[in-house]
Amino acid sequence: MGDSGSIWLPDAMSTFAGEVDALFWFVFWTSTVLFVAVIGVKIYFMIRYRRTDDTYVPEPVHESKRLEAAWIVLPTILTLIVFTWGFQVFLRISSAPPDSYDITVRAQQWSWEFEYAEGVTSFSELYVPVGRPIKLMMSSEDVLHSFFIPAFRVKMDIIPNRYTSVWFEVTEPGEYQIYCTEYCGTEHSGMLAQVIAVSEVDFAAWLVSQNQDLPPVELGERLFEQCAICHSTNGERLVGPSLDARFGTMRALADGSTVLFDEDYIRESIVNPAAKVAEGFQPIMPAGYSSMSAKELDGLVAYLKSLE
Amino acid sequence: MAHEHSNHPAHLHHHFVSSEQQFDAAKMGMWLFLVTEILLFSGLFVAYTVYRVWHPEVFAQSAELLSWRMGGLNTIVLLASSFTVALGIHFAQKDNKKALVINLVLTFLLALTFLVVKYFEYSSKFEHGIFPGANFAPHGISHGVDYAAYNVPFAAQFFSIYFVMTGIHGFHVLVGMGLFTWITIRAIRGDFSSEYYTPVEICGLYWHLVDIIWIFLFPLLYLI
Amino acid sequence: MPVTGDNTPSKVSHTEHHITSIKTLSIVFGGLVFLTLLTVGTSRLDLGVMNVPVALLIAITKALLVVVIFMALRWDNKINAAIFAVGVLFVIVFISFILLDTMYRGDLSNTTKGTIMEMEAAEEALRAGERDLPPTEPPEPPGHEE
Amino acid sequence: MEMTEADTGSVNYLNHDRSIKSWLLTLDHKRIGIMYLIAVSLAFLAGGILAMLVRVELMAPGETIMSADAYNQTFTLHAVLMIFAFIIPAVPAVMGNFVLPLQLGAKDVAFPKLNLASFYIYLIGVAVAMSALIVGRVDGGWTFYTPYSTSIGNGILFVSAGVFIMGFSSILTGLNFIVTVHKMRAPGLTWNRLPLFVWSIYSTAIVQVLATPVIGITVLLLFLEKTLQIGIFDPALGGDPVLFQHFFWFYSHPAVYIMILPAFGIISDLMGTFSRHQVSGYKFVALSSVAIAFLGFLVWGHHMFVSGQSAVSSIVFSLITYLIGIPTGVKVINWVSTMYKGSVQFKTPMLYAIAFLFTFSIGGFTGILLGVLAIDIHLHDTYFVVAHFHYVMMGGNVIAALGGLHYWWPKMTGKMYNEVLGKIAAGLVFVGFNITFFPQFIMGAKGMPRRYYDYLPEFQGYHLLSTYGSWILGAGLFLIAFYLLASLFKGKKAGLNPWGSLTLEWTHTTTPPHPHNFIETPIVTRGAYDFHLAKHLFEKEGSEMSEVVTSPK
Ligand code: HEA
Ligand code: HEA
Ligand code: HEC
Ligand code: CUA
Ligand SMILES: [Cu+2]
Repeated sequence: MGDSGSIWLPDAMSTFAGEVDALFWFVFWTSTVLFVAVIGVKIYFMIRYRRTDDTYVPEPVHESKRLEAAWIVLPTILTLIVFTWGFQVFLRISSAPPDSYDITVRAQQWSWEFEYAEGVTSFSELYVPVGRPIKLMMSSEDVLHSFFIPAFRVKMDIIPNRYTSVWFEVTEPGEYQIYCTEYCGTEHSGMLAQVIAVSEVDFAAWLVSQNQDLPPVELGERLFEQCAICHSTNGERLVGPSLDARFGTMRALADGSTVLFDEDYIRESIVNPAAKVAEGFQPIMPAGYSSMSAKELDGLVAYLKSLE
Repeated sequence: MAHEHSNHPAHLHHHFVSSEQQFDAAKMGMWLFLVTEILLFSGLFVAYTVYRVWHPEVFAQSAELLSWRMGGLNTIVLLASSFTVALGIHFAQKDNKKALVINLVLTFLLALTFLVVKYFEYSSKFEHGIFPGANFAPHGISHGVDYAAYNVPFAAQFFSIYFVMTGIHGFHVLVGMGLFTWITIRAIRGDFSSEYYTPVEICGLYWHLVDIIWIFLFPLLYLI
Repeated sequence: MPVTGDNTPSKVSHTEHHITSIKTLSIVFGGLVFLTLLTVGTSRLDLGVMNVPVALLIAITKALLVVVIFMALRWDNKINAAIFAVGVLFVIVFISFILLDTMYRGDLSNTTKGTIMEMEAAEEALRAGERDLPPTEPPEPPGHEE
Repeated sequence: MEMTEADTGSVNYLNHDRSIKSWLLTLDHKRIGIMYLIAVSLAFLAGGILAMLVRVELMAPGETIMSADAYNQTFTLHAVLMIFAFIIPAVPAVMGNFVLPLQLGAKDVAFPKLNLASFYIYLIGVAVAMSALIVGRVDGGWTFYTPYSTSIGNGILFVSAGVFIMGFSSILTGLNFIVTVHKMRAPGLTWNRLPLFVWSIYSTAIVQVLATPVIGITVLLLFLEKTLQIGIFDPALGGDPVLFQHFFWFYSHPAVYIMILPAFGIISDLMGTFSRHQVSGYKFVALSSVAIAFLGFLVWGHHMFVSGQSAVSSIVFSLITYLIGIPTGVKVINWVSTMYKGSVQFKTPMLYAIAFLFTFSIGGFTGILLGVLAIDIHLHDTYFVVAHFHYVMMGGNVIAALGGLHYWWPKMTGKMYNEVLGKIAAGLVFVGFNITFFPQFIMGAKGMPRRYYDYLPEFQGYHLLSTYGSWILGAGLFLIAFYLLASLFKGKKAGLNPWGSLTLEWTHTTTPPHPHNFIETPIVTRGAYDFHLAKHLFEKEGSEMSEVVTSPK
């Protein structure tokens, strides 16, 4: 992303990111001042009262109750300020405005699927219009995930069997990184995606372009983005087997038998991946793709077939 | 046991100054242990409370499948065993060895009764496919109750909690029976007197706690 | 000589242990049995919202009887009573702080109150037009007591 | 008391019986402490080596030395070892065991057999947890969030059983110490005269007793969830995964105070001794430990701000989280002001105490930052959190424990280590530690998520720096291990009281201590840090200061 930002925080690209940052800097600087004061005094005492005479036994100092009380009262006041401020910003970040544009997010090991109100879906790239509140309704097919966009200062866990959501309003067009921040298995660190923030006009145009009936191969190529985390198309071995130049060959299975890599086998592999497990691989391909439509399956088959 | 002082009684460990100190220490240790037991069970009570608050009807309905007669009987049995333990300590303090032994044996038998009743309860549940967790599949009809009708969402949670709670409680009863066997043997051997009966008191405390846990399990699982 | 530790030699003298009389024990046992019958009895009646509180109240009374008399906490060292109280206190903390979450889950729009399972079941029920399905009740409104 | 050969001063707990059996079956709290020391050091070594592997893997994006699966298991095992096998038992079981009865003027802990039992239970627990390595993969971090943790192989069963067993050991240790502090104090040792180390171990023990049973039931339910699918936590069965997090953190947040409170105690003792001055605000420092122990139970939800828990509970947890900063701050400030008008000596243990003030404060302040709701949303599960907890655990607990180890080493072994090497190593540890973990704050704030095998190239600079730092840190730690072991063979004989301390383990017994601790039960007449009442001690030659003649009169 190569963002500049400050030394500490990435550029603030959502409407409320600035508020979070202001709070961050307030706590950061108050802490720094307190810390420097404590350590400064410590170093001063270390030098001033270092031992010079080994037999010297200092007398106790009279302890001031008032000082002791000050150390209790002052931090209490400070922390109460921070608390009030912190939870107000928190409430603002956590409640989406009513007029937001809703996008459905489906997370599964280890890919993201974004579904837009217009029936369009995209994988690994979340298109959003700038200047409009976006609300993501998120759910998980398998284990916990977490949706994190540092530039927007948003994060929310995604829980199976429950919807959670985040909202944000992007301030400038650009590409922003999405991470999964809840551990979810082998490729947790590969569960990445991009926000592509574009103007309202471009967004509308993009939606229209997506809605057209794509030829099967292109549809398949688009759908395959979600498979690419585990399957390469250049022979490289990832979590799953590479899928290029496979069509029509015989495949060895884990149980010792072989099977012809044809349309049926591809379909079966997607819809019921555990049925025939390729040799040398773990049966960890998610079962969640079984809900694909016939059209989508055709697309994928056509695409894989095209990879001669 | 090595004795450095001839005036030390036999039961006194060398690092204690007096019997009194040793007794107090043991008792305090036991109370602390009881607190850990309470917190252990608290996790299950939390799970129970949470799911009950979420699904009160399911819980109330599922409780109907548990036999309050058996649960009630077991409550009385455990209360009686608490009573006999308390009597046992009373007699130990009075140097009445025979009565002590009788009460300890009674306690043991009552604990056994409890487990036998529990066994019948469990098997009548298993018979109808009421298992903890994924195997939960109620079926069959008995006493005019159609078990299948109780197969509703979250009923499995109720029975999981029921089995885990009563299972862990039952395990404690089993441990208690072991303890009482040991204590009874020592009592017969004549180890205890009004001067020294710490183990009886300690096991008694444990047993009362097992009773208290049941005092809560009974209404929560069987009645409401 | 300053003498303050709990095991100071001056304390070696044997202090008498309290002996609970058989009569007291019997009365308490009788009371416990009575309360058991009472709780069974009240649970047979329909007290509505009072069902749970009554049952709990009786259980607490019974537990207290056991703790105070059978376990002789009444005559015991105060520190043991304190230990027990702290244990109970933290159970209450555990339960109440968790309820603070589970009872109010979904109080902001960033989490749904109910699970997807429940929502789908409710939807289906609505579609089927059935009223008396087994209780797949919609999520609790906040503040709903047991 | 009858005088035997054991009272001649040359006989001590190490040499009065040298047979292996006399060690393995010992009921002596000192020997049990030493056995714990060996065990937890090995756990630390193993965990540390795994950490080094983690750091090497992260030197560059993509695969460096291991696969993603191997990495995920490595950091999980690193954390499990460090938390359950090392840091939880470390200070209480090692120094608490060795020092506590001595500081109380007691002959032993209240329940010596239980003490030995808890050592073996600990070993069994570690063995069971580690056997997961053979059985199957365990990944996902030390938090074992469901449903991921129940979706992996059966290794998790062993880890949860192991944690359950280790928990038992921790409970028994805590229980033992509470009773010991209440019942075994020497005459004259009032609560106000207790060394602050005792206060802190006492508070720790309260947390151990109250919190540990809950991790027990949590891992038990996890176990049943995996074996019987009881559906309490598993969403696929209608369970609630967030509930698991509540259960886990109800223990694991208080557990962080099991880790840090004993460290506080060590620092108090070191500050007092090496400033030769009353620890300022004694009562505040003592009672704040208890306050922290109790408040620590009310904040666990700050680990769950983005978990989907209700906003009401987030707000309550956040508020109480800050409150913990206050008693902690009271301590920090009192430690600093202990030096005021004192006579400060910079021996190796004191260097650790001073380093501690620096690193722990950074860890603490960043904890406060994480407690701020709106900020935690951004920082949660990033390297900022990783840096925070290493600053408090490694920079707090471990650095304090190293200080304590150096401080009590002469007492434990009767030998002095090499002071020059000691100072060099302390410097290496301090510098290496900061280089390792400070960059992690920055990359975390910039968005680098934790538990990431692979990362975007923009973070490589920070990761590199961190890895280099870890080498310096590792070098320092190995140097310590080297010269401490060397001192056993070549070290100068330690005097009775080389630091000029006033607590009973230094003033009233031999070095190393007598098998029964004290020849005569000490009678305490002043507080643990009333140096001005003990001026006469400091007129004598430094290392022979002791109030009781320890050889037969
Ligand atoms: C006590 C706790 C503790 C300690 C001390 C450490 C110590 C270290 N940790 Fe660890 N760490 C954790 C607890 C700890 N860690 C936890 C809980 C996690 C979270 C895991 C999760 O996500 O679930 C974690 C995660 C974690 C990560 C993040 C992994 C990720 O998210 O992907 C990293 C990365 O840099 C790391 C590095 C280190 C390093 C370099 C050290 C170094 O400080 C280690 C230095 C030690 C040595 C080199 C050993 C030398 C020892 C000897 C020679 C023995 C001598 C004996 C004596 C002196 C007595 N740790
Ligand atoms: C020894 C262990 C230890 C200790 C002592 C602490 C201490 C604190 N911790 Fe930390 N923490 C961990 C170990 C520890 N923590 C671990 C292991 C994790 C991560 C677990 C995981 O996810 O794997 C974690 C995570 C963690 C989080 C969750 C982050 C996240 O996942 O999003 C939070 C949030 O509130 C937090 C807060 C705090 C606070 C407020 C303190 C306070 O106690 C600190 C108090 C100290 C000070 C504040 C400094 C001194 C004070 C002064 C000089 C006075 C002036 C101060 C003020 C006015 C504020 N910690
Ligand atoms: C989580 C990783 C993962 C994802 C995501 C994934 N797969 Fe797989 N896939 C695997 C693994 C591992 C195997 C080998 C084991 C097996 O056969 O089940 C596999 C096997 C296959 C096979 C059989 C290959 C052979 O050589 O026998 C096909 C075809 C396939 N996947 C297609 C897909 C498609 C299409 C998608 C996306 C819609 C997809 N996969 C997504 C992991 C994944
Ligand atoms: Cu999905 Cu991590
Ligand atoms: Cu915490």
